[in-house]
Amino acid sequence: MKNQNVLVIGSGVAGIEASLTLADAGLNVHLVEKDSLIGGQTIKFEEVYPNMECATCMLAPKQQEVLQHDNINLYLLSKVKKVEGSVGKFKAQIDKKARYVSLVNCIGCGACYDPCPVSLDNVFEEGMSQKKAIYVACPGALPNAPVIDPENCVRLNGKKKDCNACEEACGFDAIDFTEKDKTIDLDVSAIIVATGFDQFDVKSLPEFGYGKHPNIYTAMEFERLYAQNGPTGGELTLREEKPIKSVGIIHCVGRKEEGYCSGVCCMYSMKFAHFIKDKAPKAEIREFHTDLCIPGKSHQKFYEDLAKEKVNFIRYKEIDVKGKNGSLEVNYTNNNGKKNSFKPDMVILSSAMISSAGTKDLAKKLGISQDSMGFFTTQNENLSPIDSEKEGVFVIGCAEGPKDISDSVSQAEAAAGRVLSILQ
Amino acid sequence: MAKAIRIKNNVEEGLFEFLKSLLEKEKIKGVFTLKKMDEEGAASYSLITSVDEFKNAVPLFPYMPVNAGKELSNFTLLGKTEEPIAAVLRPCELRAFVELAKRAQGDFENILTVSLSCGGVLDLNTMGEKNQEDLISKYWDSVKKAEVSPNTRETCQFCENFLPLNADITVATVGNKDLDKEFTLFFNTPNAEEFAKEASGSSVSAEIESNEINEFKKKREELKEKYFKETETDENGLKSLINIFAPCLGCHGCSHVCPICYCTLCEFDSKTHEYPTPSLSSDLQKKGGLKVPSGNLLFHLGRMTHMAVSCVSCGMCSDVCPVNIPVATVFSKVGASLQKEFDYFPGKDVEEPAPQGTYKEDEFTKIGEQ
Amino acid sequence: MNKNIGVYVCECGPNIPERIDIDKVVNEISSMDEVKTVKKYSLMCSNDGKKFLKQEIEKEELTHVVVAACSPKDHENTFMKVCEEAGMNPYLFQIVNIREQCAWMIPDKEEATSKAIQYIQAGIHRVLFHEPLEKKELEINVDALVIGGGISGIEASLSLAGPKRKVHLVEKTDSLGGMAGKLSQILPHQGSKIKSVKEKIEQAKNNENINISTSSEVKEIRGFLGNFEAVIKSTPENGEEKEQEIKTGAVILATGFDLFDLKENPAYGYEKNENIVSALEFEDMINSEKIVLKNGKKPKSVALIHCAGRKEKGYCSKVCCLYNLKFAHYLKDNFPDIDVKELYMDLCLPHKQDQSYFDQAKEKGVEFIRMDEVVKTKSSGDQVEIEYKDNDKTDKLKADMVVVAPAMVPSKDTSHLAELLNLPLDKSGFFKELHEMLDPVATPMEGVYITGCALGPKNIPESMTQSHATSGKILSSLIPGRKIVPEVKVSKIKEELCTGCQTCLSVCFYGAISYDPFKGVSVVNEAICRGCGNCVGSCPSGAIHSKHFTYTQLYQEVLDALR
Amino acid sequence: MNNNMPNIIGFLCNWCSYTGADLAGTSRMKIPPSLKTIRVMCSGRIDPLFVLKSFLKGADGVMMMGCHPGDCHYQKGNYNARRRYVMMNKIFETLGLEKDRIGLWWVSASEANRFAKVTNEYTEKVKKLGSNPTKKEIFL
Amino acid sequence: MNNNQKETKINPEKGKALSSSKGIREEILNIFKKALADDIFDAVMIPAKVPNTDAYSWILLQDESLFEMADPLPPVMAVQGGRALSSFSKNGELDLKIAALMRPCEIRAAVELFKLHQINLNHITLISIDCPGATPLTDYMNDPKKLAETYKKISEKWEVSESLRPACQNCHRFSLIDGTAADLHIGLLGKNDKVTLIPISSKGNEILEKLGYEPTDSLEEWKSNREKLLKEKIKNREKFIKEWQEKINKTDGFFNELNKCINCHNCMNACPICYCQQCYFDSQNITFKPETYLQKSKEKGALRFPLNTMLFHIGRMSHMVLSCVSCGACEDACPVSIPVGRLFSMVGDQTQKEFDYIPGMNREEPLPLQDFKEEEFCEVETPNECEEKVTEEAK
Repeated sequence: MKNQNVLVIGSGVAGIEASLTLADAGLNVHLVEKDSLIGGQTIKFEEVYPNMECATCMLAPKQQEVLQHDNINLYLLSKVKKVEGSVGKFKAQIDKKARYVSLVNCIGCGACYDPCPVSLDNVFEEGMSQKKAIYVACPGALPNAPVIDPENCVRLNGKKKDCNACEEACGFDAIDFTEKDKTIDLDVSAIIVATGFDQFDVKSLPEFGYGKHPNIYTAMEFERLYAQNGPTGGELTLREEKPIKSVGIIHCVGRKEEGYCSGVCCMYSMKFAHFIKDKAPKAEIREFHTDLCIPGKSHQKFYEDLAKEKVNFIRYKEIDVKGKNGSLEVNYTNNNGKKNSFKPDMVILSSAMISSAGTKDLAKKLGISQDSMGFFTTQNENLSPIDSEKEGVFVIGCAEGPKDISDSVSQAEAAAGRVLSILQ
Repeated sequence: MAKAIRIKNNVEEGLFEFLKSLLEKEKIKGVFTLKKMDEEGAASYSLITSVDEFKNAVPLFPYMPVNAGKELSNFTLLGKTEEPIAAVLRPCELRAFVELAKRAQGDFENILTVSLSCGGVLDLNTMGEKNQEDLISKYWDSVKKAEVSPNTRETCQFCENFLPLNADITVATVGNKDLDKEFTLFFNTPNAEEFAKEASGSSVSAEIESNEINEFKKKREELKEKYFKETETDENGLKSLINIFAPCLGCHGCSHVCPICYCTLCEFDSKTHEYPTPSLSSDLQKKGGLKVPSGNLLFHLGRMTHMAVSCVSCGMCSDVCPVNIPVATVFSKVGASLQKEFDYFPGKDVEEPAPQGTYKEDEFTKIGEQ
Repeated sequence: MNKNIGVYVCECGPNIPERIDIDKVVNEISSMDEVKTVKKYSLMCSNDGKKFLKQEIEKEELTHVVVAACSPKDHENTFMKVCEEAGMNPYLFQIVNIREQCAWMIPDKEEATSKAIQYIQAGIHRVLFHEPLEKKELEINVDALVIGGGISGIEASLSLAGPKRKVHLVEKTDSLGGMAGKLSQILPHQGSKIKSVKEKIEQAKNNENINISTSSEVKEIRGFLGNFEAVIKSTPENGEEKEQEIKTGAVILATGFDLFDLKENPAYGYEKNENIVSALEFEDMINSEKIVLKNGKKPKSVALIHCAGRKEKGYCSKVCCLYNLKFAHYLKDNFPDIDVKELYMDLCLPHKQDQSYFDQAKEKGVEFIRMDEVVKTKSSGDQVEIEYKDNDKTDKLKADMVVVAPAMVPSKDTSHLAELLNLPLDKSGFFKELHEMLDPVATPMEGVYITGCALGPKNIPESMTQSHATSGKILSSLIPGRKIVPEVKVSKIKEELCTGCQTCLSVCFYGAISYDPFKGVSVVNEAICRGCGNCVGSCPSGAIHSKHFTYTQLYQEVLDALR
Repeated sequence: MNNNMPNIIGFLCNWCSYTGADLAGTSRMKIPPSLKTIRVMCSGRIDPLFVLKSFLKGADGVMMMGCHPGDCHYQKGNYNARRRYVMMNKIFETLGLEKDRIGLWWVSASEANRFAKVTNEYTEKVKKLGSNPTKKEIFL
Repeated sequence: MNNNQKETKINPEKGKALSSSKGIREEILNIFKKALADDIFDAVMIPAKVPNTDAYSWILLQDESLFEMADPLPPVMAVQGGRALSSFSKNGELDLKIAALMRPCEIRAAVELFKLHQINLNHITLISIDCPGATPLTDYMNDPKKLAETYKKISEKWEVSESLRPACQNCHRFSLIDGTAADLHIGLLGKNDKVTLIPISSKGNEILEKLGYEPTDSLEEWKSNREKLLKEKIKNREKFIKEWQEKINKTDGFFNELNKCINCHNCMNACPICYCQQCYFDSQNITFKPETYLQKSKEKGALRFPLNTMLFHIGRMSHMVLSCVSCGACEDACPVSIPVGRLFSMVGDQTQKEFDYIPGMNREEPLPLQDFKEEEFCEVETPNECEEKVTEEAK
């Protein structure tokens, strides 16, 4: 009997799908997630194109399944420490940070937040809202239990050793300051890497003026801005509050620099337009794009419908954004060389997807390489883009390269398929 | 354009002879039509297969003892008839049969449908009564003059769909002054045209639509407004509705004769909706009193949700109501507004799915988002 | 049987008592004659809580249990398990949500309390009408039927076939390989180290667990996950026609795509001038290494036209840009002096390496021209003149040879198969996936999966991925020796009430209901039904009820809500 | 329970609306006690007769809630639900019954605040309508 | 006529006569008002006129103010009382004490339904009333005002008028005749403007007691008036039976009467005894392939639609005629004025005699078809044995 254990790294939509497919097959899945919740980037989206479905609605049932599945061992706040061996007999070591909150006892009533004296920017919300040192990333986060941030908890970082505000507030003695970080050893026969992506740092391109003006948003900021469970409860309230009369959405931010097209920005930019049309029907929306990369079979229709709704699509050669004394200005050259400018109330920068921060480190541990763009290298010996250079190690979702949810899920199921077919 | 044949004969006899010859020459094996039952003049639908029995056939007898659509459905419930027959139906009966066929309750195959531009039918309770003869002759006069006969059913008086939609053969009656001398048969379908040669008449070029017809239609539309107004409910619709249905005995005759109510057992006759005795004390406490048997409105409104959208306004329900409730008018009215809402015309096309069984993704998009 | 109902009110620590007067609740409820015992407990979902409940059921000989606690989403299953362990049928249990939808919603304690009481009474009256439901287990067949012998079909077959699992691979032409088989060099920018399609075909042929029938088509399919039956009709070139009936557990549709007929739009001038060739024809030229004009001369200039059919069909086929680049590379590598121009609308290069491949082409001197559409293509001398438009100014260019890249369109037999399996098609006529985002290879028909271009335009790696995805789906749901347990809370039809009007068939998205012409009634296949109850809402005769959500059960809740 | 608080029945689909309602609770939003929720698997399960009977039994308001179009967990159920609602609504309108006693709302699993918003707004609306006459009506 | 069922024939001696200055109707209502006030009953089932309409309906009445609309003797019998009673009392235990004021035929129907477990009489007090009959439903609906007037006269003069329903014209059980299974009877045939409460069962006595009435008044006058009326009615009935037997004995006589039937089943649905949710003889149950129908048609030359109407009527008859209480509800509900009530009543009369059974007379008496006597119908077996039996009994 071959070893029936599989290691899945990353619990985004790809990791979840892979884990469930394998677990349903009766395999023992070890799902490692660096964060305190599962769902990855997808759960940050209010709606996903092209059908404008509610992402949490789509994903919540699957997340629940993961939490309740007998064959899935979930390691939150965890990272892969080292990996040895080869297909069929990998030895993996996992570093698991303490949560200081017992998932068994906690029932997610949230009584512990208010008493906590510390208040911080909520990273999950792109810093657009505050959180406590004990917190859940957002309402509806799963597992529905808070986590204590040891750097900032005054009890744990020693600034106020006797603080036990949360402990007192908790009716289920779920708080455990004594919990220690752990290391876990696993024997697995295959490894699936689903570590997702990061967002291109628009600050590195001053010409887009991000940071200089409050009403210039990154795509991810905007996703949260319009999320029902986000910092504004889904209301389009700008950092510098003003009614939204016009919006400029700029595609391909970072395409040149990164040297590839991310393949999804066009669609999600149009999704933004679609959303703004709902919330501020009168707003003038201009989409500044280079090539429209909308390959899905239903995507072009999405574009045409928007165009009908008077969203203005402009093909630009050069573009920059100036944010000076309260007003925004987009200057651009269109593709037949004409210069032009536009003064919107809000600018959204649709920036490229880049390889996630941990890729380099993880690649080393797994003994596989990164390609020129920083994603994991996959080889195509048998025309399969999910096989890494190392047999038994598969790379799926945006860890392999930019792609949308659909392709990520396909790859997740594919990886499961490869593993199962090897083990069958 | 449909093939038209003018026959020099009284319309009743003419049609009779035509059908008889089809039967004699065995072009068809049977005729489904009205047949005199006794001397008093009671008639009933019959499937007539022998030429001899056919002598009592009265195809254009202006009564609708049952909705022929419902009966054709009973005839073809288990599948199509192998031998071809002809069936004489009024437009609303034809529409009813379409609705039923749509719901796998009947089969058009091998049925030659003969319908007419319809002047309506007389109230059922006058059938077999002394003044019947007189009523009938009055009736035919008004048909010739394209006038709305006051003795016809209320639904007939305001029916503006009196031209059959998909009949193989149409008999033109309304507005033909010489109806007792000559009349025109329209052969609308390829299937029908092969029977055309059996009609002893001269081929003419004619259209069933005419000014008389349009005038007739207008008159009826006016009456429709009038009758719909009569069942108008005031601000508190509930009270008026209760008053309209107050005399209801709960005999459910309306649903039994309704061609669209095809259920084996009406949900509202089933145990599910019987009154649960334990609720009695709490209901009495709330209201101080309770009509028994209760569930009157539930039945009528519930039945509406099931069939009103497909209501063909044949008027059977009103005719069988022992307590003169204008059932048909109320249901037609609701039906009309539902049919408008769903852009659905009952009885138009067997292929068109019934509104309950389908949807469009891009309809009613405002609903639910408020 | 007399009904012993036990009601247990969970305090959920401080959460519920904060807002609800538990003791009042307990008193009110215990005054109901229906219930045998009412107790409160600090935290039912805790291990002690579960133990407590189990003991209670045994001690009080309970036949029905109501737990007033949190949302069913949280612990319905938890407590159903407990009931089962205690020897009760788990479906004689009802959870009442007095936390999320009561305590946590209503600040006023009095209001919250009385609402909680109403909810619990409703729960009690509901559970009285619960029926014990039994899980069914079905034997399964684990084999797979793959329709379409293209690269997707082959890959799926290879990854599925195993000692315990047969694969039936059905191809309508007389040879495997499909479109990919016709291509010169499969993945342009990954150089030459590619296992060729031929190799995969060989693997498939040599795999004794894959039985291949070429020149064959599927004539009939019926059944459901784990239990399909199909009739395969073979009509070999020289050989007599034969039909075989096979049993299989799953079906994969890998029927690929056809190419947009360039004649549909005369602007491309296809077949008007013999030096205008389709991309596929150009692949042949490459394969035969003869890039020549009809007059036998070598072209000095070649124009590559992208996006032929994009406007017409209403979608971008995703791969054309790339293989046009492939052509450009090939030409520049082998005949550096040929002048190569590419006419495109948008460059669709969604994969990480695509862009660099494009940049390299540029370096090699390929000229790229943006356009909105091709207006006209006509011969001028022995050259071809292309007239094109770019935001409303038109322009012309001439070339010896023109290669037009047609869009991908659904393959001919798509609609036929869709009918056979009653699967939905999308607006473009490709198969429609169950869920575009979360279930990209599944269909409403559980056990029927789709891969590759049958779903829409794709490049080969993506098709391969999907093939593996389909096998993933199958390998995880059909496991040798295991049985499948279909949903229990499904719809049921009372035959004596069914009129056979088949309204329910038209509203069932999963094709779980079929019509039995012999009995003249509709029949629910419980193995397929997902228990949404849509058919129930549609039945005028009240002949259908959905188990565990029956009319009476829900109506009890209505009555109590109005009490 | 105080008398000016109307009695509203909500039929919530299991996957979106009921979850959304739960989330509203978890987020401690204020929801009027007027609403009694009843869980069904899909808005498509909501038989018009439930709505009708609730109305005739004296419910001051009936809320049908389901996933937004396109989000249905069972793919298309909510489209049928929508038609059934339109049907009821039209019948009520034509007969001059108070059609505002019945309503349909799409509420997704994440739309806790939408759930709060619509339930509160609807409660207010129903308060204005006053008590449902069927409550006191004898001849039903 | 009333020579059978001796044991059910009861003959009360005394009652309580109440003079009614405000009119008989008022007086009757007062009795119930009092009974409600004294919590003798929790609710009363009584006919009522729906406000702002001419329609009559049954209401269960608890709130005294509703007595305004109540009318103990409405001009029509809208829904048969037995049916109304069963509608709320058959699904579960009653937790209320209920009095039901009904016409004698309705009482009898209720008792039959009780035997068929369609009514639970535990908490129900049956109160019958001298019945002047009712006017035909359709006539009334066509001209309510006029018919109401006519009926007022009829009910005052107790005349057997042509404008009454046929069933009522020849009804010979309009009062306490052959006994009744009611608990209490309200006699109106006594001295004018007198309402006489006549206790029958122990329950009846109890109620009278609780009301504080002593049954001391003689019933002689009431009885003699009743006998007068009875004679007249019986004459009508015998005439009617004879005439209809002749009609039916003609070939196709029965069929001719029914050939207008349109299968609406109103008769069945109005009939108190037909309690089935779905009638077995509903034509839907017996469907054949079209060929079969064509075949049938060819045999006779024509086949009538709707199908199976005869089967339906005869079948229905076989099911309920032994319990037919001749209330005429079926005929009232028939849209094509088939004398279905008279037909069934006539047949009922004959068959019930056969079984020596009078429906609704005695709660304890089993339904004929649920029980048999060894010696009965021996003549249909072997005549000789039978004779022996008879002679033995004679000895």
